[in-house]
Amino acid sequence: GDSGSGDAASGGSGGGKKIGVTLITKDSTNPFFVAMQKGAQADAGKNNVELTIASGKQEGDDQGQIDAIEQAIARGDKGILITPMSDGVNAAIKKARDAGLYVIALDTPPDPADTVDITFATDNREAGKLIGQWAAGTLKGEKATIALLDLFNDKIVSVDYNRDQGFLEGMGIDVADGKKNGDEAPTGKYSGGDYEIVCNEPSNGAEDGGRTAMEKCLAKNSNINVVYTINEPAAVGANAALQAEGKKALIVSVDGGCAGVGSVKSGVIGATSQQYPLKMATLGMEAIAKIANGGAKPAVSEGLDFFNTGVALVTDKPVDGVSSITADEGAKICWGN
Amino acid sequence: MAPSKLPLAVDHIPSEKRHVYDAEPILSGRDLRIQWGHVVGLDGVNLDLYKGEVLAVIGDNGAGKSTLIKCLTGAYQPTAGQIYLDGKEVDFKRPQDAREAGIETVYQQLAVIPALDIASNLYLAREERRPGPLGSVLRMLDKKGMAKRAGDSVRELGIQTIQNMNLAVENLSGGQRQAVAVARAAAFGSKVVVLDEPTAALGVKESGMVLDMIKQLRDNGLGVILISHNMPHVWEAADRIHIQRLGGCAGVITPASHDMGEGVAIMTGAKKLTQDTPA
Amino acid sequence: MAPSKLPLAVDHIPSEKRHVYDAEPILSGRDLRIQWGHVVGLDGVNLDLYKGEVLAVIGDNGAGKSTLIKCLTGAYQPTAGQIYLDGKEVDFKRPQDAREAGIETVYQQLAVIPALDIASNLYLAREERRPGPLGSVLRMLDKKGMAKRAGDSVRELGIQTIQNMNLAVENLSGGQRQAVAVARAAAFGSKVVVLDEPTAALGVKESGMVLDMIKQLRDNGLGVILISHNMPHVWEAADRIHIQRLGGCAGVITPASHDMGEGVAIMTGAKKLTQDTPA
Amino acid sequence: MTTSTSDAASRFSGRQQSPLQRLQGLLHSYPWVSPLVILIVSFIVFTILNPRFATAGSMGLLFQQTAIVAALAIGQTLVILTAGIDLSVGAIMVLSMMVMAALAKDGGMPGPLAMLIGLALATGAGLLNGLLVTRINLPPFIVTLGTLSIFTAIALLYSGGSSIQASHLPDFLNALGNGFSIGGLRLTWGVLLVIVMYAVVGFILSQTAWGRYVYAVGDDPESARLSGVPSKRVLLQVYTVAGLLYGLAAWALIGRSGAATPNAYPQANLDSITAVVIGGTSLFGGRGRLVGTLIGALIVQSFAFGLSLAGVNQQYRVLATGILVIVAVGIDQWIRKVK
Amino acid sequence: MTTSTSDAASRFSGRQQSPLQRLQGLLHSYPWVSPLVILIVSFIVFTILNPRFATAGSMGLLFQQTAIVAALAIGQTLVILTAGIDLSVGAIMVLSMMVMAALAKDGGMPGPLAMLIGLALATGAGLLNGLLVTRINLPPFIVTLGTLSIFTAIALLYSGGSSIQASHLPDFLNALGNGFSIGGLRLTWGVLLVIVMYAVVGFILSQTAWGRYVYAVGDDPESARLSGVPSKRVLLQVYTVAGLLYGLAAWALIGRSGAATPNAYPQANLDSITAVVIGGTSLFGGRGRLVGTLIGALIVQSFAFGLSLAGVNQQYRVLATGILVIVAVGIDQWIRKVK
Ligand SMILES: Nc1ncnc2c1ncn2[C@@H]1O[C@H](COP(=O)(O)OP(=O)(O)OP(=O)(O)O)[C@@H](O)[C@H]1O
Ligand SMILES: Nc1ncnc2c1ncn2[C@@H]1O[C@H](COP(=O)(O)OP(=O)(O)OP(=O)(O)O)[C@@H](O)[C@H]1O
Ligand SMILES: [Mg+2]
Ligand SMILES: [Mg+2]
Repeated sequence: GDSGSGDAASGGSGGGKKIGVTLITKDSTNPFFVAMQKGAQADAGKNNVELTIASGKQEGDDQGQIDAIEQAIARGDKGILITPMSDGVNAAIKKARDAGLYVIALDTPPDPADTVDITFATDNREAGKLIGQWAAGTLKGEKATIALLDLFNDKIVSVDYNRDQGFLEGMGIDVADGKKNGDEAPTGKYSGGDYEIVCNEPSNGAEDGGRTAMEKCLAKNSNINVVYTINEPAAVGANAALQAEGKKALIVSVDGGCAGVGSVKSGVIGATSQQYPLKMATLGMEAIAKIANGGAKPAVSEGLDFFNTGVALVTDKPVDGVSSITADEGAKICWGN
Repeated sequence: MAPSKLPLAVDHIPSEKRHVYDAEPILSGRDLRIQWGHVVGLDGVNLDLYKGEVLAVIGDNGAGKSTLIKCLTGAYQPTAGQIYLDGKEVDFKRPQDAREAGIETVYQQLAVIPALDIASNLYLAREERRPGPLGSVLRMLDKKGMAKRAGDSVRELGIQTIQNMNLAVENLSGGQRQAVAVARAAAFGSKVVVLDEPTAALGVKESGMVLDMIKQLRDNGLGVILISHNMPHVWEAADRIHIQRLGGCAGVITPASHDMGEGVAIMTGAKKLTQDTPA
Repeated sequence: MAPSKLPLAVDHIPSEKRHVYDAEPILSGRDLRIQWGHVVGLDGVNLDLYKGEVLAVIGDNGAGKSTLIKCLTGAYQPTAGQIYLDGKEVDFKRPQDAREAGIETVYQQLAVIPALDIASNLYLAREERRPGPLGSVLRMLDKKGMAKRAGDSVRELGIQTIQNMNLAVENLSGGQRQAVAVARAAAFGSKVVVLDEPTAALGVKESGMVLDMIKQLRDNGLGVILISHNMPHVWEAADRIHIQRLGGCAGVITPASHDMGEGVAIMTGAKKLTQDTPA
Repeated sequence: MTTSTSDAASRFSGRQQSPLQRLQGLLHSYPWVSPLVILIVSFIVFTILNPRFATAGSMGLLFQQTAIVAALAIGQTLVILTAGIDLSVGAIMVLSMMVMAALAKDGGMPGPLAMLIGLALATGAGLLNGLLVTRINLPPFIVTLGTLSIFTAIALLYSGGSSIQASHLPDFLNALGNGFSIGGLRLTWGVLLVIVMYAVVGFILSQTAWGRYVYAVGDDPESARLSGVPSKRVLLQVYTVAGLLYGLAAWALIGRSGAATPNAYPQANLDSITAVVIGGTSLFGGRGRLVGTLIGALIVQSFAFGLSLAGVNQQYRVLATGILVIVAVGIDQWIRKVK
Repeated sequence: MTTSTSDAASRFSGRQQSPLQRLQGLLHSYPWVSPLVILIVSFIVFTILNPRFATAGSMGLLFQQTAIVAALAIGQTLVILTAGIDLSVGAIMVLSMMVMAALAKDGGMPGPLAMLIGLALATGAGLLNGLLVTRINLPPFIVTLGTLSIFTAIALLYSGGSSIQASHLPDFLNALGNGFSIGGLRLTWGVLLVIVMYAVVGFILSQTAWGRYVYAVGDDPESARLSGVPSKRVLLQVYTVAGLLYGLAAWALIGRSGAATPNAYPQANLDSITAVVIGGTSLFGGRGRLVGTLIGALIVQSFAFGLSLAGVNQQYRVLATGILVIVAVGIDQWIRKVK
């Protein structure tokens, strides 16, 4: 389509012609996405990008993302960075690519992966596996009484089951349907010994939800010694519930936000899988800027259908056979700072 | 199934009216009772209404007049008692049932829809459709026709001051609103018309026209129940007068058998009507 | 600032009442106009009310009586015109302002709160607190005292049938509800009491008691405006009669100067009152 | 008597009307004119901010983006006119969509049949709401809050949480996403369907007896009952028709998204209610016009679209939308009151 | 006259009352008895499903989990009693919480002062709602929908999206999360605060003139105005007081979450409205009791807690909650109607 006409309106100060890029996250309240937005904003100037930030109104808001994609096309942007909500937005992404925009998925690989030009993501499954392995190693054969603090119970979203099921796989538990939380056998064997799953509770990924969820689990079984949490705010809430009962348990989580790493250091969280939203945004933006100026496209990581921005297990109590970094190291690079 | 007739309770009915009372009552209530928690609304009331008569119901405030006619017209479900229409027992679950059976009522609270205009209110639940396929297939309302006829009906009751017939009835004056409700009952009543204080908010001239309308309905062979606190109106229009007192019936009189003063005395309990009190 | 007095328009005031009209009017309206879109409510109306008199306002349905008193009491904001209380111009933005200035009104639609009980309605916005620190510090209502006095007030108007004083007023009969509104105005009016058809729903006895109450208020030196369609009541209670017609004033008469028939004739436009029409 | 009539008429109606008075009269008879003014003003402002807003292409997109919420808001308007509220709009639409798609997936069932079954299901869901409201006399808020959970759970359990892509669906189910262009203005069949829905329901509301009953039941239920309006039947029909309309929205949504997803449109409730309220319909029932709802939906979506084209970032956009909603309805109030 | 009075009295009141009639009278005077019955029944059922439900420990947790929504629901009850609705409850709470925490972070400001400023901010936010409702005559739905966006955006922009952990906060801000045990029943100061809030607001609503005004304005605004009730002032005060109450809830939430997070409690609006409605307060205003709201909040939370203890799976739990809400309110209706 026509590209020049819209730029007149955006009151272009500065030297070279700016290229328009839209970053579309799932929502604007999850700290993970807020960090991603901040990082992108900081990088926009460097790459001579005119950045517009958009998002769904909440998790599950496919329509909000579809609208944002269409608006990016209408605005005459050159590229889109998106954490796709679900495959409900695939059609809109296709429309954008047909209109000549370069589309990069961040954080969540779309299904199928070739929906977008390339994905910069962490493998959430892998992130889950790492903390699962760490938990199994730390228990040293002790019976695992597990609480699973998931994200939602009224929505099914891919982060939710990838992290939860990844964690269980890491522990060596048979997950039955790998895209379904809560369908595994309530008791059985993990790689080190017996396990019992006490609960799957939704936490909404926030402190208050995490606390309420953990309280319910403890009311069911006060011997819980392993707590999986969808993210670190939920972990903080779970810890508050444990403390109030005077209990201790291994808490594992995913995200690796700076506050989360702090919780690892203070011992609240045993281990967390660190992801790098800033890095995703930075790489994505650089790629689009490069392509817009005639450069080459980035390539996917070997063996994967996306560019892996990496996961690192952050813990101060390393376990044999699971490579990890310390909390201090994690704090330096938290979320890609 | 038909109930035994109540004694007419008065023998002051003029001979030219006697034939009215030879027929079966069109609407009867037997032993009607209603109660809300502690509060007794009706305490076993009997009533017979005949075709071609105006039966007035008078009584103190709170005597149960409105409650009585609400029970008769399906607005309330009495706790006990039977209602007979044309000699057959009926069970009105809603006002709509009574309306469909030919009983049209003006309730004391008027029951008009504030946001709708005069014509819409007058024809509510009686809408007329356009002629031709627009009406039969598309079910389009004959708005113009209804508006015209509604205007005529209201003006026939002496209401001249409505400047804009499209006004929502909430913007009408109290009397204008009452006229809409009365006009509706007059237009659609086929067997029985019940009027609960239909002239309370009306002016002198308008009240007179409503009284004329009531007589007209009676002369057309309908049964009319008229509740009113205006004794001159009652004595002018009524054939018989049912006196309601403290939730029960204190007796039935005629304008010829008792004068207004006596009627009021019975109504307020200053005097007792011992002879001829219906069972 | 005080407006010039309107000509009294009648010289039929009995001499023992003359002194009432020597004083300044307590409440005056000058050239009051109100309009809603096309619809004209008031068309430049003047009115003077004196202390110690009952000024009746009569007129056909839709003549603008209620509109007039709503403008005088802050319920409507007239489009033009002035209002004077005790000779000083006032601007009532809300009914509350008029109430605080000593004008108590019974509106035609009664303005009671359906879900509240009788006492709460009677004392609404006039609540009484408990004696002692419970009232002054904790601001606790004197519920018992108010309930007792409210019951007395309503019974004083002849209403005997209320079985449960804690009933929400939405469950009262039409007349009982009206009595609550009238009792409220009677209890709290300090300068002027305005009554818009206060006896419309009341029985014979109860109406009589309200008329007595009106005379009592007048004798206590208040100004009373009485709107009514009941001509005998008007001719019994009023000192002067303001005739409202088609949004304007058709003249002011007294019960002595004109009889009921003439009054009604002027009201309906069958006759014109040419002499003494106020400016 | 006749003299006094003509007297009254002449006395009252012989006045001149100023243009402003005429405008007021117009606003009184057509209360949706005032939101329309707001819509036009915001169009102008957004075009100044970014001229691309006024292009045919953008307008086509705006219509497509508005279509789904506008469709849901029809049913919501019906329910709100009866003084109810429907929190299950989104849940019914999603359930119906998932059933349509699952039945037709990879040729399991012909598209039209799957669509009809999904439509019937949505209608049944609406009927269930209606039965609970009318038979058990539950407040609509509670009923639809409950069925919101119920239908959401069923949709999730039924679909197993996974979405179905357009490529697995018959053309018939995807058809509403296709369309045609008139001079650059691309409209989809879905948009057209929604326009037809507005026309039909608007006609029914304003031209038939049933429409009157809807207003009467909402404005004063007790008076409507006493007037002989079959209140319960009307209420039941309103919820049922609303369900049917949500089912149609579900069909349109498959075409628009190019997929059937069980988590779609979580904010459908709030968005549809917002369109109704901004369109001037009272939440207390009995007052409002359907066309206002359409304008309301367009206003909200054009804010989102316009702010996005103006390059306002998400968080500031949330802020700006909040302010704009208040300002828009404030201006609306002001226009109505101008003397 | 006196004779007729006593006559009337004796005629009407000399009846025997059956126990059922007495029960009905009781339910009429204390309409919250019926939701209380529901609450007790659900307690019994959940205890049968899992005896751990009835332990002191579980009860303590239930109260703690209910506290925040119960606190918000007080303000929501006030607003709904005036026939309004407040969609900005959660947003005001979160904004106030973030401001309290940010001001006090790492000793930047003494805890009590930070708390008071946060409280003042919440009160001001409520005042803003009230001003928009009373001065510009906007529908409360629109006003609070707008301020929902505005406050949410400000909270996010102000906090930069990141949460502040309890360890960075002074003890005073965290204090409401601490508590005491009475024989295994652990209560926090936050729970106590909420109980006190109920007592105070309940007293004001039922025992003072202002409480009467709240009911009057909600039940029939025009009659209230004509009766001389200072309607606008009362409305303004209601929204302002509601803001203050949300501020107190913010303080309690810091203690409960062990952190101040900008995305806390996204479902605060719906949850608080649900508690109010289940508690028997009419969305049309003027009818309801505050104690009903507390019971309503407890009912909802005990469903969530009880189903979890009963081991019901996630999505089935959503389904069950929907059904339970409908059944609970259905039984409530039925209890009230029993003759
Ligand atoms: N729903 C109700 N609940 C409790 N009491 C009620 C209810 N409805 C009516 N009542 C009581 O029943 C009695 C009779 O009321 P009703 O309206 O029948 O009186 P009425 O004779 O029509 O009086 P009026 O002449 O004032 O209209 C009144 O005392 C009233 O308080
Ligand atoms: N808000 C309004 N909008 C339009 N017209 C109105 C409004 N309020 C009143 N009117 C009109 O003004 C006229 C005067 O009404 P008003 O209520 O003052 O009459 P009234 O003299 O009190 O009559 P009644 O004896 O029937 O009570 C009526 O024709 C009415 O339709
Ligand atoms: Mg009555
Ligand atoms: Mg009047």
